Amino acid sequence: MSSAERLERGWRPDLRVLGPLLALAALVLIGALLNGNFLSAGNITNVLSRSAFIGIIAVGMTFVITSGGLDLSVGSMAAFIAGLMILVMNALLPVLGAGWPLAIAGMATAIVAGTLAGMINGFLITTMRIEAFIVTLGTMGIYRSLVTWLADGGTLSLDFGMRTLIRPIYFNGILGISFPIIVFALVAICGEVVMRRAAFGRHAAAVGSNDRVARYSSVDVNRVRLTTYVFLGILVGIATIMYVPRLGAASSSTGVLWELEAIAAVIIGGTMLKGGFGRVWGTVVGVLILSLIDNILNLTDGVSPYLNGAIQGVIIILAVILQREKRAEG
Amino acid sequence: MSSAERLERGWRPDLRVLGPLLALAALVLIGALLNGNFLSAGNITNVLSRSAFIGIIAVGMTFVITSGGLDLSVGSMAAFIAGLMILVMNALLPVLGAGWPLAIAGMATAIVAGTLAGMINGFLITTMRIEAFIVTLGTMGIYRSLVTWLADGGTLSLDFGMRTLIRPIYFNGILGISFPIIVFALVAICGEVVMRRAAFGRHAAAVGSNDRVARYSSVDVNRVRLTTYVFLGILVGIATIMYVPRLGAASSSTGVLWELEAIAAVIIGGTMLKGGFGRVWGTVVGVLILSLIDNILNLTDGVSPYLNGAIQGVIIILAVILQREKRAEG
Amino acid sequence: QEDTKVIGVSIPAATHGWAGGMNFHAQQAVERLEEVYPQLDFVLATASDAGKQVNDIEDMIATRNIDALVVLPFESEPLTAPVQAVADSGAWVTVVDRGLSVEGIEDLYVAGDNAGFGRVSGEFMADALPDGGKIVALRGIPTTIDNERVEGFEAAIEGSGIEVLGMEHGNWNRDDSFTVMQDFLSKYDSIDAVWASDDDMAIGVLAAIEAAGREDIQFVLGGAGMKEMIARTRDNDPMVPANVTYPPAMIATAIELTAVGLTSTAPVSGEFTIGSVLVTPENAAEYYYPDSPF
Amino acid sequence: MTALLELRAVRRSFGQVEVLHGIDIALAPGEVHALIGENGAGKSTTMKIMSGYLAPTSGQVLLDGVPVTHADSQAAEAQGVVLIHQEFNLADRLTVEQNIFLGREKKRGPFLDKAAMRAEARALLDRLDCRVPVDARIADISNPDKQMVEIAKALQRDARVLIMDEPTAVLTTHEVDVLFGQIARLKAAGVAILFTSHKLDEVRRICDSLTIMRDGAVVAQGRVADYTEDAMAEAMVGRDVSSLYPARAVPVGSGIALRVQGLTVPGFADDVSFDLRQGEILGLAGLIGSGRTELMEGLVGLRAATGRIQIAGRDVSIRAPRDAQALGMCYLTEDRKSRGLLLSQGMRENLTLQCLGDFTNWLIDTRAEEQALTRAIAEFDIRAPSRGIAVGNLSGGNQQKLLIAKIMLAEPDIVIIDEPTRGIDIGTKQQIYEFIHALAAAGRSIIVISSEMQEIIGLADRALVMRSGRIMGEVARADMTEERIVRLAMGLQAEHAGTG
Ligand SMILES: Nc1ncnc2c1ncn2[C@@H]1O[C@H](COP(=O)(O)OP(=O)(O)OP(=O)(O)O)[C@@H](O)[C@H]1O
Ligand SMILES: Nc1ncnc2c1ncn2[C@@H]1O[C@H](COP(=O)(O)OP(=O)(O)OP(=O)(O)O)[C@@H](O)[C@H]1O
Ligand SMILES: [Mg+2]
Ligand SMILES: [Mg+2]
Repeated sequence: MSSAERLERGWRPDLRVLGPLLALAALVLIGALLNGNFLSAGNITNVLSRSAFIGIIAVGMTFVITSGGLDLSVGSMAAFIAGLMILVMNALLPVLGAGWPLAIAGMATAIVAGTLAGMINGFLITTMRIEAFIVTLGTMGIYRSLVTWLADGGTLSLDFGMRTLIRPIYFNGILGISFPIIVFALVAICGEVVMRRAAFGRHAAAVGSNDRVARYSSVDVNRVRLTTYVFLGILVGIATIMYVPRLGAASSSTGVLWELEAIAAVIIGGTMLKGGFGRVWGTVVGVLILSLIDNILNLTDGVSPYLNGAIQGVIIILAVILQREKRAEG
Repeated sequence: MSSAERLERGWRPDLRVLGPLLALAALVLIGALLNGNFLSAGNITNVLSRSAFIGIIAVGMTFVITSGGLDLSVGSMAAFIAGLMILVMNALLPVLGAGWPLAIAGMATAIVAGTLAGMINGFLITTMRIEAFIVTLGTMGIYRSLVTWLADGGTLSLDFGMRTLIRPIYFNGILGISFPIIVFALVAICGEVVMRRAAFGRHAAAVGSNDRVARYSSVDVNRVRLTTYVFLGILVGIATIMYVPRLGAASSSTGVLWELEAIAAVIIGGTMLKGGFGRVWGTVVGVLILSLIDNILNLTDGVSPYLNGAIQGVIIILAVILQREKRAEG
Repeated sequence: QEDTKVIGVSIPAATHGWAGGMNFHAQQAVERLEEVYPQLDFVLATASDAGKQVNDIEDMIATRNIDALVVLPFESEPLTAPVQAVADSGAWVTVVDRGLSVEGIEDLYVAGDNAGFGRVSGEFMADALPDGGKIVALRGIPTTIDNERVEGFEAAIEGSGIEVLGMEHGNWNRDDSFTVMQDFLSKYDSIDAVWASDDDMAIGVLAAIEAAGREDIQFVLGGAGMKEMIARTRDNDPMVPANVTYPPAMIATAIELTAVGLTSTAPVSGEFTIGSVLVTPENAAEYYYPDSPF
Repeated sequence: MTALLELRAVRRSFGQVEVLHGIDIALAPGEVHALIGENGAGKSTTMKIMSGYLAPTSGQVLLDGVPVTHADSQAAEAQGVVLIHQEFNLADRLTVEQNIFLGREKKRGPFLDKAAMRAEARALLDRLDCRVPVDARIADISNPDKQMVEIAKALQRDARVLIMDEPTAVLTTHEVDVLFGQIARLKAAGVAILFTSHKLDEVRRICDSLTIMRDGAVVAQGRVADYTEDAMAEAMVGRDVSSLYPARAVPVGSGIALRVQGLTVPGFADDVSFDLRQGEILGLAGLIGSGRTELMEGLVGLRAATGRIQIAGRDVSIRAPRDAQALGMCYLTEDRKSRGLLLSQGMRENLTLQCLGDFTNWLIDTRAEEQALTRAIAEFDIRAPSRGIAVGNLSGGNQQKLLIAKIMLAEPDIVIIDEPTRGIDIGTKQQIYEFIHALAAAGRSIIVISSEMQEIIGLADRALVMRSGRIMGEVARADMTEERIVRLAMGLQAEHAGTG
């Protein structure tokens, strides 16, 4: 029996693929049983729209983790970019007036700032060869500080007229589907396509699996790594563009712990923390699982709110039990 | 030429060894230049004593990371154990009276709780084969919730008489060296010896380097992994024993972000995040670097306190620049 | 039954002492009122940041059909629009402690007075150090609340000859303020008094002073009326000569008034400002609540 | 005839140690050039310099007579110089197809043309008669298949100069034949080929010219036709190695050291029974993929297995390798790189990992470890440029020697050696065979798994032949012939389990 034959030994449902889906289905079922309004269009729109921030970021994080990296700075980066976007828009208000040109200037600010922030992380990690954990822990502190400083310890708020103007970016949509959901879906689809169908996705996986092999195979390892961080930075910028219209403000508590949520979503989705394999659709499922947990906890009484965190923790662990790796053999 | 002759090697200063030491020396120099009281016995005692909590935990974290694991739950675990210790001591007060037997009961509680908490993490990670990041993210939420719940959202405070009795555990010492410093030093020395000279340290590095090779070499991989988590749990217990006497209280804000600080200290010290190599003395240097940054920022004026985090971030990155890996070749 | 009404309560999570006390009072009030008013249902949600709080409010509207919302905004600005949406949907809105950035949204406003809190603290400080003196101050978590308090305090001590040597963030946290105070003690050889601005921070500060054995510091002024600290004032502890109230129980008042407003025709709308009061050994007994966890 | 690729006076140092002392080699188009030499002689280093993976410390690399400095392997590859590594150079978590096209993916517009790549990968592998699925992850395929994927990857690169570092070490006879067919084809197309192997018969078979290295220097160069295998071996090693296999000095003992009954490793081996006597060398033959490795891994507790095992007459239960080791039974893996050695750690740490307990008395006795290392270096002739070197930087053969030393440190009574001489030079092979005989003479029992029939025949007192997870038959020393074993292995001749 050749090993080739051996590999074709019957198809078994692969828990690593089905796991996250099963967990998601279970949560939807629980939600529907607990509250009749859970499956209402309104609630579903709410849950999906607010998943968009973490979701968009988590898609970028999937690439970073797949290529063997990590980014702890995304939450602070989002807060900083939101603050910057608000400052720029308020500053330009007298010049451009409260209209779409100003909104577009704000968006451009967010994208440019995200790109630069990603480049800084990527540059320090690749060219300067510093451990990603340390670089992004450092920039996490730096952005968090900067936004606190920009806001003078308080809250940076967008001019009220402008806020009314850009509110639709979060709350309206096309054909009843809100913009954040549309953007999240587009980002996820592009991410999935890039991961599976573009050379970049393969290169990211190769770099994460074994960077030496990738280097020997004419893959520009540093460029791939740098690109994943820049890509993530841009997505943080896009997430911020969705975020600012929602709350119209940024402060030092904006985006706290988003990094952990994004990383958790990526891993719940089946991407390997040590790199080499990534799954964008899994990440989307992971994000939905995390959002649903929060939503369901709000649907029910009876549990002390102090214990929410504990329930969340238990569900996260249970969701991943379903998809753990096979016991190592041989 | 016989192979034995070929085998001597020349000594070159190794930046990966010197790096953290240089960073520490630079910080001490800066501190001394900025403030005359920096090198006073009082200040040094303060800095070292309060480094002890993170330090003791970080020594355990060094083993976890060396063997390829991670533990995000240590901060919450410390808060939970502190809460439990206080509850148990308050409950036993009527029985045992405010004396050393009660203090010892409290300490035993902390050690037992730490051991169990470590075992739970380790069990889920090894036997249940769930990604360490997810398990400890889950238990992080669980312990944080539990302590909030135990404290009813507020603060758990030790009985006042008892507090006075155990205060010396943090504030007194032997020959002018306070107990936390002594315990930290002992833990660090034991840790260093175990890492370098005991079979366990070797096994941990082997497991982190390549667990398959370790398994083929008759190493009980799961037991080694589990032991690192249990060891860390016990050290969290010990850190808590030092912590509770200081202010006699625990609340939901106890130990927040200790996990990040501990992991950062480990990596600043030169241990590899992906496992396979660990250095306990480096971790100690890392902890001192982190504490000194805080101390120096408090001792100097002129910088907006909002920017403390940014300066911290910059220094952490700089400290690690000194010890980055040589560019890989061949 | 049909006329069951639902009251949603959205508050920040218990991440520091005062918020913990506020959480406690909210839960107590909900439990008590559920007994008293069988026709009322309560939904309590705690949020760790403004975004999460908006999520909670959205969920309350979408799935729990709330008739009234009692909200203690995490931050004013980001919560304004979502709360306005609740008000526009016809539900009753009670805002607690932190005002929204647009006036007239809420039906009932139970307000704390952060600027007043700072002012009362500053005035006490100026009285206690009539010849001026050197003090250090600890601030809370960087937020608008903290800014208002500090501004009020600085305005009140202006011209009193009091010099603020240093100000750092103790984040309303005992451990952080302990560390900061230790370093202040190393840095300054002589300090006359400390404005800790919060009782959790005051406890950390007192521990640091006690450990350093420093005799130069005459007193520490905390705030918010934690029961242990009130007790020390009552018992004439010279280090804790006074306190400034900022009662976490205001949330209970707000919930109760909302319940009354929803179940009766009694007029409860309007604005109730719960001013900050100076607590001294003379009146301390009135502010001592032995059952509160805070 | 101008050389296609040429090295002139190339030297290379790692740190303080020079490992190449002035190498001159010229590769001609349409010719297969052999590079042979002892383990650690510098063959792999030379090849890496030719293909841009390493830069020479001094000396020149000439392509078409023009000096070049390849910035890196990509630059060399762009010039048509391709290296097949001695150690696998594949990304474990990627699939076969992804690895073959890594860095040169085919695209249709912005997207990958997966269909075309799969088809071409299939075609390349078919050309190599390798049936591994193109969607299999590298981590899940066998070593020989990995080697074929490496070769396919190189073929895909359209080389003018193809450099192959021990490509046949893990291949079976059949696969070697396929590979040689491809080499002949490339040669006819005018490709210059450099080939290394420790199997000198292969050198005789396909090479035209040869270079022999010893200790980082060229000691002989010429036409292969002018050398017999023995002459090559002698030039490499510096002494006569014509009698490779020692004669049996001590007769096999009578006691049964190990009795295996009905051992089943699900998916790999089925109902296997055999006895191993004290002081016996038992050969385990079979084609690659016949399940020998998995059977033995099941025996020592590395895989789930069922069956009855007796050691020294007592029933034992073995659930993990440490149980086996405690009973005096050790298994030496065939896969030194991912199962045998910690490549980033030193020789000392690797040597003592298996039986660290013996060096520990509260603390590890580093002095005793150093002594053990000194002994191992002497006993197994491990050649390392420095004592503190990371094991990953040792030459392939020296890694294998260290691995053997590591297992032997446990002083097992029963030792199972899987492919003991893979990548080992002929001089050291002789030493290892003598060592195995010495073990047997000392009353220890040995199972040798080998894909080299000659090794089984030369070494074993008795051989079992496996096919598709079953023992097909047993061959006694007296009537052991290559044909007999091959027929059993291929299932052409059924035979009842003999004396066992
Ligand atoms: N990166 C490196 N650092 C230090 N020494 C090295 C490195 N690479 C190779 N060496 C040393 O160079 C010498 C030659 O090694 P090389 O791999 O070229 O031998 P080889 O002839 O291919 O042997 P084998 O037949 O065992 O494969 C060895 O002593 C080896 O340890
Ligand atoms: N499907 C597979 N998944 C994982 N590893 C495999 C697979 N097939 C083979 N291997 C590995 O490849 C190596 C080759 O072993 P194989 O099963 O082909 O049989 P064998 O009879 O031991 O042959 P040989 O020892 O000559 O290589 C072993 O290390 C085995 O573990
Ligand atoms: Mg070689
Ligand atoms: Mg095998």
